[in-house]
Amino acid sequence: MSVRTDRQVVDGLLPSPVPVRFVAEDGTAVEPPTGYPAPGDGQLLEAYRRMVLGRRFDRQATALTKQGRLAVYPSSRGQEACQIAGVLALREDDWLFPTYRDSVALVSRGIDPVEVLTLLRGDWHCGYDPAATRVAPQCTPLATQTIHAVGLAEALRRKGEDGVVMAFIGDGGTSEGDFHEALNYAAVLHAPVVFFVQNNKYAISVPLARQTAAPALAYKGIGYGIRSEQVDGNDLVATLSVLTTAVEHARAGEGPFLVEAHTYRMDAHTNADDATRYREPEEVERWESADPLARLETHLRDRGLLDAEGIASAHEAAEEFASRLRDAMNAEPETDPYELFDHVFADPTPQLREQRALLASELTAPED
Amino acid sequence: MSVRTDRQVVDGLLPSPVPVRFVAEDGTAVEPPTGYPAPGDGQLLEAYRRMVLGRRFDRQATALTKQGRLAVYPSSRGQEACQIAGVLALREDDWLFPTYRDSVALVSRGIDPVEVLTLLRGDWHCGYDPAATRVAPQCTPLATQTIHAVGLAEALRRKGEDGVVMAFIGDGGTSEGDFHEALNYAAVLHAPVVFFVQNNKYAISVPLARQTAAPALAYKGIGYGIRSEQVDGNDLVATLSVLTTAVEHARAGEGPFLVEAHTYRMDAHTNADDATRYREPEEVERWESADPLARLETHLRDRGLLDAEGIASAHEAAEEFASRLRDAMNAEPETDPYELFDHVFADPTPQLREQRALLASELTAPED
Amino acid sequence: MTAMTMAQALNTALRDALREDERVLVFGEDVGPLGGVFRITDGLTTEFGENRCFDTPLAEAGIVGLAVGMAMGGFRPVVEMQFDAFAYPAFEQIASHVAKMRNRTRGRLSLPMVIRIPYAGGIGGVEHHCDSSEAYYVHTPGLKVVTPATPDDAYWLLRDAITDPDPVIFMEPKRLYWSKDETAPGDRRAAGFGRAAVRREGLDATLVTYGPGVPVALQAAEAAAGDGIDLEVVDLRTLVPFDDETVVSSVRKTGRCVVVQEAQGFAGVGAEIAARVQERCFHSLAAPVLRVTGFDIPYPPPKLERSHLPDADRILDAVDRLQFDDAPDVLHLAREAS
Amino acid sequence: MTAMTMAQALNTALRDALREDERVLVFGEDVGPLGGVFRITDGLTTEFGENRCFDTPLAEAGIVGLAVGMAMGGFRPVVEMQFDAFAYPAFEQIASHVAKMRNRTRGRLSLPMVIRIPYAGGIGGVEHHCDSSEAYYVHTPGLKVVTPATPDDAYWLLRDAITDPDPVIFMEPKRLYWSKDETAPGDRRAAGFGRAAVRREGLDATLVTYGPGVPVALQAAEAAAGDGIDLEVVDLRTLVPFDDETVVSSVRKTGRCVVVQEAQGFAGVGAEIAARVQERCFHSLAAPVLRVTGFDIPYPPPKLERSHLPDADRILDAVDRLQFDDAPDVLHLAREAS
Ligand SMILES: Cc1ncc(C[n+]2csc(CCOP(=O)(O)OP(=O)(O)O)c2C)c(N)n1
Ligand SMILES: Cc1ncc(C[n+]2csc(CCOP(=O)(O)OP(=O)(O)O)c2C)c(N)n1
Ligand SMILES: [Mg+2]
Ligand SMILES: [Mg+2]
Repeated sequence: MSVRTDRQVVDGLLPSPVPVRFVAEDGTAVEPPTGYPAPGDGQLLEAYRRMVLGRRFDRQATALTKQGRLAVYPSSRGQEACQIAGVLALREDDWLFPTYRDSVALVSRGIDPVEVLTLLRGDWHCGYDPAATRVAPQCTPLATQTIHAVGLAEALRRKGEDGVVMAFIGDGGTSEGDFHEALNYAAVLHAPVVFFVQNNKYAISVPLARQTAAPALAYKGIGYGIRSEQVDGNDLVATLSVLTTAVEHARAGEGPFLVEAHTYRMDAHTNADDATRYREPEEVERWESADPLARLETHLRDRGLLDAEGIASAHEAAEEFASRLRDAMNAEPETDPYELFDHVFADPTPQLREQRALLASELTAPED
Repeated sequence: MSVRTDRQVVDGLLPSPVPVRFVAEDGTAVEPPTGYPAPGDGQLLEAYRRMVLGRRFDRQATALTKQGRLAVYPSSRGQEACQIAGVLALREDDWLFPTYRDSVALVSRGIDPVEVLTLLRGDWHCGYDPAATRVAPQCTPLATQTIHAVGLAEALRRKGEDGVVMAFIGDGGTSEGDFHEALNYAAVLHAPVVFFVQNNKYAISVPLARQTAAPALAYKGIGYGIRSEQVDGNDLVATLSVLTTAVEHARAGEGPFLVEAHTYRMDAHTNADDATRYREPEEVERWESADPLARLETHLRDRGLLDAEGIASAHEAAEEFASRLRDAMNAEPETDPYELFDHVFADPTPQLREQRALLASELTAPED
Repeated sequence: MTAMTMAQALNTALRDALREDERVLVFGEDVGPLGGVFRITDGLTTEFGENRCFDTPLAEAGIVGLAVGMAMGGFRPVVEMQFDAFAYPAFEQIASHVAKMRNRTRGRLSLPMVIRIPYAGGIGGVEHHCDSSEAYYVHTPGLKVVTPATPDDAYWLLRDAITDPDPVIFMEPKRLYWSKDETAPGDRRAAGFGRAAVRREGLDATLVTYGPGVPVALQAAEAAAGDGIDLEVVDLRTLVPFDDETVVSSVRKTGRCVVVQEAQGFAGVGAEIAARVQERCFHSLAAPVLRVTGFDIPYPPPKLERSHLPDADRILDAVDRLQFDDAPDVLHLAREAS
Repeated sequence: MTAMTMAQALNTALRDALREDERVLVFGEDVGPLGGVFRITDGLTTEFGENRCFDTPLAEAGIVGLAVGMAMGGFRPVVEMQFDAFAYPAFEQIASHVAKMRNRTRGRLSLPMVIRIPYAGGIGGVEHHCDSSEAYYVHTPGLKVVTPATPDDAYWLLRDAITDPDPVIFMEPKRLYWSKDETAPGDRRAAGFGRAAVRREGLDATLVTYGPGVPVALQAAEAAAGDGIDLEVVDLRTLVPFDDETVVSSVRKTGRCVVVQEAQGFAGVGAEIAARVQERCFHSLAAPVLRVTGFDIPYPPPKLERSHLPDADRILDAVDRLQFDDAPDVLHLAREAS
């Protein structure tokens, strides 16, 4: 008749009181957390190269908006540890459900950067093939992708595959009802999905304190029976470690996992946003000193894993990547107006065929 | 840059591991919980009389469905401790946001039972005056009322009134996105609202285990920074004590409070439902032995607060109430079809006036 | 050939689809052991197991969003919204994802899923239980919208909806759940999507309708026949795609048209039909296309729904105003005077 | 009289309303310090304080539901949905509560609240940022739906929406935010709800439109004038209530009508207009009422929106088909052949 909640169960679901960390702001190692294995050196080096490339890509994309080559671009500068750790924690046959801010993750996943930028360039579709890349289209309606991720995870589970799904979401997005429904469905279905919250402290202009009164977003997990953790999202080592643990947990059939990464959006919401309207430059400066890329670099150098040559070659590769991207983006994308009618349904309805004919009559009409 | 969550803060938000109780199933007092004051004897006697009356009302309403006097009735038999404690914890100038299942609470709040049953009788409106009674219309779209409750609480706070709002919701309703948004808004706004979950173990046919994997629903509070508690919802003394504490907390400006009461829906979802399709009679029988009314009666008798005479007079009052209700419900309610057009807007649009004229032409047309 | 109610036909369609294609799944609120509040999924969990037909937590955006993910993952979900108004929480999922996924991915992802929605009134339901919400869906590009009026159509249209490569909003007129006719599941008879059915042939005017309007229109046609007026009744069956051909050829023949729709009239499906018919048949029309609809009010309570619902009398009144005698339209004059 | 953009006019209207009535509150996503993504609430938090203009957590059902509760508690909330498609999460709150509260309480509770929705396209927005969603709201009984096409109307219609005793869906055509005209806030000029405006008088045909369609229709009318065709342009201003009178008297005068609407056509507001016009003006019409609308496709991307949006040419093509010469309609013939 009555319930009793086991203190042990409860403690197993709650996050650590302090975000998990391996490396301090200055790059020095801290006392390693229990329960989270340190990633291998090779993986860390790989992560470093990807972060360098990701940041370069991000800067390039921002530059492309200034040249009118992109309609809009939401930068993730400062969030590279999250973007790269998310991708590195997954196998190739795992799925990723990104938001509009996760272009760096997609590039790191190996998707052609021009494809990644298709939508932001002014085309109507996501650019890449979601089925082939196992990456859902970047999602704008906030939090809606989290429940799709649960559905896909459940589909994998039912097909007997051991794939895992990772759903990215921002701090603001956690306030939407769909996030709640997704967490609950995942827990009840025991679906192999990892919810990865990049808490970058702002939802456009709205600071975290106006978004939630929770001790931390990771405390939401227990309300669904989902194991949860919070991590220093500017510490690549920690983020990779925790996400890897979360993915393994899900893959082992132990159910969903919620990870909150504390990070910061260094740039404005998008190139069209003016961040000076809602935050102080001092705050941004403070976060500069917590830069995830510099931190990892120092850490790897200190540990003797990286030298000037390694750094230079990472940057060279990034420059090359950026220059190829620039070239590719200089060509105007081809868009065919008639294709507007092609993908509404598998076969256009008679009504759409009529409308296509109307457009054709307009486009082929002699100018008068 | 980093956050640290205080263990004390966390513990202050988590519910007790075992539902709060004052009285065991057999009516004997248990070791009183700390932090929750025992209600006064007078209040307990008042609660007893209301529970007797509430149950009688509920039975009468169910009977009225069989006679075709009510279109449908969702019984709350077995949940009387919750229904009555919710009302007793509130002042008259506090607000209550009920669901379709909370008719007993409304009757106990002093609303004319015929008004309470207006909608269920087949009329289109809620029957009573929400502004005068400070009771929102009984709400069917699940969880939607919880966010209205936050808005009203916020309105009270802004007007400098010290009123509190109590929002009722069922276990199933907690899965809806609106519940999540309501909890979050309440916490961020620090609104004086108490969320009262009557966890009666079923959402129509869906048992709790298919609804949530949380240790208990009360564990949802911490994810919003809301203080939470779980209580034995068939123990009137405990439910009243916890709800009173919650209401005082909100009234004192300490923000929202979430209470989960563990109870059981003894009857089917409504008279139209067939509960044998999804639950075993043994389960229902087990809960019969946890009956909240019998428990309180035994408890009050044991404590010498109630004797046979007191019991008889409570039942007499209830019988009288039921018989008046029967009589009142025998009269066909008057419904005026033209009124359909009166309350869509303060002033009907020209289109509605036209449609009213069309209806008039139909209703006044000679039969052919 | 067996006599089946629409509810039985739908149940049989689900059963046959589950049997024939293991990718088909049924889920929603109370669709499992209870069999749904209308018993459309009765017995499916018993026959196919909890894995194929199951209850979800109570959240409609969740149900639809889960279906999106499962369809992306290769399944063919058939989900139930318990009542029309309880599909509204899923509106964003439907409008921004279900309707758009194929387009957003340039055809690389399709969502073969069905959202079943019991809709409309006439069953004495309390508030929020009798909305007619089809217009919201037909106005959303990327959704097919289907609504059967007979058990036979219920069976075949649902089977077709489940095999369709695109998402289908399947609107079930709940007061017809218990209507019966002879139907032969398994023995292909009903036409596919995009084909309207002429339920009754007539020469004097065309009644265009769908779903719950069909039996009412037929009733009106029977009554009119007694007065010597021969009405044709067209049942649209699928609202998207729309069968202009059948509607237009009927109205060209009869020269007059009344659109019958239970939903509130303003900007409803009937407005679209009236607009299309006059666009395409203007020179054949002897009178304006008239609409007979519910009023622009929240769906009324049991005691008053009869005043709201289009019935045979209201249809016949409209037919009377089709200017068979070339006199000016009396109601229009009255309207202008008011 | 000052030259103001529509954005400034809306901002001024909010400012004046906040100043005049302390029950007025403004809230939503990013409407505080940022001033909204379109800067419509610019400076309001600074001037009136966080108590009167504030940011909410990110949840649209929450915003609307909070407004419902605050309106029940005596306030007059004016909330912003950041973009059209981001109002969909609030659809249940809007359809089941905002629209119905007065009715559900037999007139005892009213909800004087305004939901501002920037809508439609033409600004090069990416997916989900350019939906035209007005038809969903006009079809929902209990909602007034308003959409200005000029700064002056923007100011006065918003002021009227805020003082209206009933909930108003206030649709702001976002590409007109930066259009300018002379306006004189404070000096009553614009008509109230339910009155359409004849923006241009003409004799040959009537263009009926609203919101983003208005400048396009005016442009078409100017072009047609060059060809000797004199078009009247009616701006509906409020969709609910609807001004039949102005529309009908215009069409009775001109005998021809084209409805212009940016939204996808099927079952849109234009369908309602076409249906009403032919119902009421049948004997005055020399040609069918034609519709010029967006296509029935998800709103296209920046690079292709020009192909989708009704422009002056598309309107003029329709005007050409109004059978001024009594020849059969070529496009209809083509359609039938296809
Ligand atoms: C349902 C919905 N509402 C509003 C928006 C508009 N919008 C786009 S991004 C954004 C802020 C999101 O913040 P957060 O989730 O923290 O992610 P971040 O942008 O910081 O990565 C808003 C309000 C949207 N895309 N979807
Ligand atoms: C949004 C919505 N979806 C579905 C329904 C149909 N429905 C009515 S009651 C109910 C079960 C609710 O269960 P719970 O919240 O536990 O409350 P209880 O009935 O047990 O008191 C359902 C599914 C509804 N009213 N609203
Ligand atoms: Mg953020
Ligand atoms: Mg329940």
